[in-house]
Amino acid sequence: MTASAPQAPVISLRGVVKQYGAVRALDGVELEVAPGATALLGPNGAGKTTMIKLLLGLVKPDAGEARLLGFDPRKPADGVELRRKVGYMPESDCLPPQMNAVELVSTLARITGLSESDAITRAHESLDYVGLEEQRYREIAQYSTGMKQRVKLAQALAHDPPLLLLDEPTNGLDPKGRRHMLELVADLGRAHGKSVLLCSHLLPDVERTCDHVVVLDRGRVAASGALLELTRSQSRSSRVRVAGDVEAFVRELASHGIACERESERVLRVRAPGDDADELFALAGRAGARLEALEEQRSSLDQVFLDVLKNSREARG
Amino acid sequence: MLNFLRTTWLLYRTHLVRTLRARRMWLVAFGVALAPAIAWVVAQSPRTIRGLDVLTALGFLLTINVMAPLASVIVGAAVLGEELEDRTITYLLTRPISRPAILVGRWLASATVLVALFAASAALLGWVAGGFPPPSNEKYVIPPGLTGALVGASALAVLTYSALFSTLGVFFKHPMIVGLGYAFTIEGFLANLPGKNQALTIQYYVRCFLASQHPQAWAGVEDVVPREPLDAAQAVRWLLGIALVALAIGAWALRRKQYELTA
Amino acid sequence: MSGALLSADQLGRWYGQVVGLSDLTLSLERGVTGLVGPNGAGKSTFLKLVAGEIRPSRGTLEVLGLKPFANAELFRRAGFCPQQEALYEDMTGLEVVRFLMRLHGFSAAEATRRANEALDRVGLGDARKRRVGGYSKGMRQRAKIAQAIAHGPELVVADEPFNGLDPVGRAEMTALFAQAGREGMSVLVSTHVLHEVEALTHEIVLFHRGRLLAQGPVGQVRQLLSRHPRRVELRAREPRRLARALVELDFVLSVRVGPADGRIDVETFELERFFEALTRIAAETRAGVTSLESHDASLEAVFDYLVA
Amino acid sequence: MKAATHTEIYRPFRDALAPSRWAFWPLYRAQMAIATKRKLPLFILFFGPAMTGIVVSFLAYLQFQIEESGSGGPLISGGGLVAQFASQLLEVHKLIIAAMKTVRFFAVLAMAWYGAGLICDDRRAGAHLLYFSRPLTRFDYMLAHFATAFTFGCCAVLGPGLLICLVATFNSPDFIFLTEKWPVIVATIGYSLVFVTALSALILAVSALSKRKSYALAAVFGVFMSTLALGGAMSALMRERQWWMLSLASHFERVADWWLGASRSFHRWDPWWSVAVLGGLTLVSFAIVAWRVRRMEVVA
Repeated sequence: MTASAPQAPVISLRGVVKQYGAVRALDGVELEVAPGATALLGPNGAGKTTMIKLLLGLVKPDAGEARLLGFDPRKPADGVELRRKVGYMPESDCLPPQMNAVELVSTLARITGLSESDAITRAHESLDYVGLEEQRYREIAQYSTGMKQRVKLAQALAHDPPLLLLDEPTNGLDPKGRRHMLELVADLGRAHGKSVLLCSHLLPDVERTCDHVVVLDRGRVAASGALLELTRSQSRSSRVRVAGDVEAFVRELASHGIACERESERVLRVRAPGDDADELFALAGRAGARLEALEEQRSSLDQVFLDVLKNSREARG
Repeated sequence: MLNFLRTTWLLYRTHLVRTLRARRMWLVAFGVALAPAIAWVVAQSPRTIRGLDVLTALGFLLTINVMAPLASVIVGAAVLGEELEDRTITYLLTRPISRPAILVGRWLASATVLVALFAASAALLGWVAGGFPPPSNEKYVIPPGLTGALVGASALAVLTYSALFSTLGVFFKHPMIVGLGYAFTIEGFLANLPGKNQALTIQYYVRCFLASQHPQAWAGVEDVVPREPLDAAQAVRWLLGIALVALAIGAWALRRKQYELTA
Repeated sequence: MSGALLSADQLGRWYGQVVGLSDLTLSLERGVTGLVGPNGAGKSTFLKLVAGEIRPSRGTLEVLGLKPFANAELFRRAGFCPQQEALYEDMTGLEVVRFLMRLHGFSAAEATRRANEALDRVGLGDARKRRVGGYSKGMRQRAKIAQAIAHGPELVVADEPFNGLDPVGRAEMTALFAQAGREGMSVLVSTHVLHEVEALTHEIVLFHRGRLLAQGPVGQVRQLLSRHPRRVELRAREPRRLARALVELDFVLSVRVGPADGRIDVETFELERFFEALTRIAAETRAGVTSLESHDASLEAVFDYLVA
Repeated sequence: MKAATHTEIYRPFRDALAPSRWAFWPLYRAQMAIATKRKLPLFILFFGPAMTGIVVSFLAYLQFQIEESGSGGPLISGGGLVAQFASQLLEVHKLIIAAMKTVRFFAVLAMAWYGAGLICDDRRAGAHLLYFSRPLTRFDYMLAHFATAFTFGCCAVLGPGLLICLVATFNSPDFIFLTEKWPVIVATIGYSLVFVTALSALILAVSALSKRKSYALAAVFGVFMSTLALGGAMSALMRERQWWMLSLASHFERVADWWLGASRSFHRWDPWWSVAVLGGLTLVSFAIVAWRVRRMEVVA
């Protein structure tokens, strides 16, 4: 499968509205998703699932235009065609309990258009890739949450789609499982040129895998852009954890006119001169203290997410 | 003991409200209203039809023979079965209440609704049947206590059936399927066999209760009057006995039962 | 009531051949404790045993000095928030909690008051009159937590209460449990997402393959793992120059310079002496150090060491 | 620390995806695989039809044995032959009708058991999310489930019917059963297919409407038993056989007797009434299934 044309948006939505009775799930969404790994964030009920269903052509928008890999999900013919090029990993439980993993993945692959033999080989390859070893022959009813998540990813990969829609892939996974899943997602995005739209509540996961971020709130795009830009903090300062003679170090900083705020007993927030911390090390040495941790003050995605939500709620009163 | 009564009352009240709100209740209500409705339709037809036949045919063939077990399975299996399948039983099992009360309280609520519905349906049927023109031949006049007997039989039937199917919920993962199997294949098969194995079915005792009071009235409808019918009092004792025993077994088992609700 | 919160002695529980808990000996003090461990390590089984929903197959368990299984006294003093999402779909949030409070023996008015108070506390105030069937996953979790704390228990057992919550919800629930801990309520929380536990408590219990692997404050558990060297990650504009100086230090085991982003990974057994030396070397070499981080203290690292 | 590297070689899929015209087929195969995994219900539910098929085939075989030994004379010309065995052929025809009647009850049981859970279990498990995010149209989805129910129906009805016809054909001298009575064979096959189609549609509609397989089963039982009781009570009351038209089972019986050419039949009303009722019911059922599947596709 050739990667989609470079830089043409994988997904574009213009003025998309979707109403369920009184609730406006999507309220005029303007969005362009470039190839690569993009995260779709938003509090519960922000419209993420509705948007995904809309992109898959399962739900018709009330207004506005939607394009996915150049297909218009509204047209039935396009709808069927685009679902061949998309791998969807649902957030909720969706695995038929009596089937085993190989049966499920190969059946879904065959439905997508693979021949019998291709479907079986692809099923086993995908299951190898997600690391589901010999349990793949047991009934899904006996699977743990971690194994279920892996089967869900495998079925999305079996037909090697250029675009992956992953809804909360790491939900319910233990740290090992989560790291493995995130590495797979990052590996797919970067090494295999797949475009990934990842919905997640676990922002550290997003930070590890995605380069672009879109924040959705109450059916509208509250913020979107490259991850690094969003998390670049306004003031360039460093957070330092100090050991040894902390007071002497603070006095030393003051004497050199370096502003410093005390976050806690041993953690300071300092505006370092120049763009590296050698000076701080020198001052600490002279004051008989030592630095145990130093990080550029970058607001974590959590912080960004909470701030974006706050302003978008204030903006809309 | 006080805790048992208090919990039973609480669960009774809550489950009563929930049962009335449940969608399946409308299905059961429709099924139960069928007999009186049909009787009313028949009343409109010009043909001369005896009220007695309307009461006995619809009363037995439709309400007692089919609707009673069917409604009891649908409502009875949901007493515990649904809570287990939805895995909300956890909230009750970790409360300082007497566990048998869970079964008894919820069954009482379902039984109340069922008995009310079936008694009303039987009474309504009796009233509509009474409205038919008096028959020429003295033999076909509706004996005064017949409607009462039908009301009693319907109530007893659903009471016993629902007790049995609720208890099935404690032991089986799919009480509805086991209940259907019993009600329609085993009972349907055994109840029509001659000899003693009729006594294994609830239908037998209900028929005894029904036919023992006015046997001649039921002559019109075949296989209502069993070969060696017990008298009404014995039948009632049997039916209530079966219900109590079933509930006791279920309640006792619930006390020590662990439900391994795998995540 | 003083004494240990709970104590287990060779506790075992299995479902047919599947082992939930194989052989657990543990005792916990009062306070907020985080229960961590990989999928299938036996956390849920252990919590169900503590909550008295199932019986041990082997060994003994005492919670608040009581035998937990089907023990009305324990249910009065403990609240349980199960892992599964099930709730009474057709009842409203208020109705569910009030009904469960009535089962605790509270009068109608008292039950309503407690239900409202608990629902407000978990942030379901405005959704109390809506049917639970219409609740989102996050709202369901809050409702489950509400029914576990509404009767003011001494101990709250929560099986992955943060699963499905968005960051806002997660932060609020963590604050709620921490506040409950400060009010003297003991909390036993199991979760997969480790950075949640770190925000909530330092006291952790680590399960693996149905057994207790480690217990105690995260930092101290890390100390015990002497066999694993401490790892420090540095970033500098001229990593090679800095690395050459660091390699000289005799307590430095290994130095690895990253291919592109100027990253240096150092392994050492004596972290304190390393930081002291680093402060001196950084000042002398002026290699443009921009970040310094020691991963090991995090729970995730400890988790990996133990579970690896 | 155990080194965990991810060098899984993810091999992209080289050849192109075939345009999936028969998307329903893999789903059908999967449903059948699930259904036939547990052997016990399979045995219990199909023991009845199998026994019916075998016993009646044996009876048909016996029919031709008795006469043959009796006559002893040389074979008379073709026409005479037929006359001589006319009574046997008629007897076998009656046997087939009896077999079809008994098998109907077992068919309802088997199809209800395997069919009732098809759509509602998919919705409960959320599996429809997976299917509808594939290039699978709603029609394919419905066709796959219909085919599953239809297959079990055929095994229960068509299986025994064909077996009897086969045994009768081979045991009748010079296959006169085939040459003379082929309309009966065609009728049996035709009737079986129509009967199974109507029943599959009804069961799928019930499955689409109910929340759980157990409720769907109760509903199927409910429909058959209550209409049967209704028809019985009304016909007894009004003392007219016409009222049996209220019973769904009677319509199936009427169509069977008429289609298979039974000499006398319990019900007297014009069979086309039954065909209309069953046809209507089948169409309504398909409409219900289509509507519910449409809603299922949208709602998570």
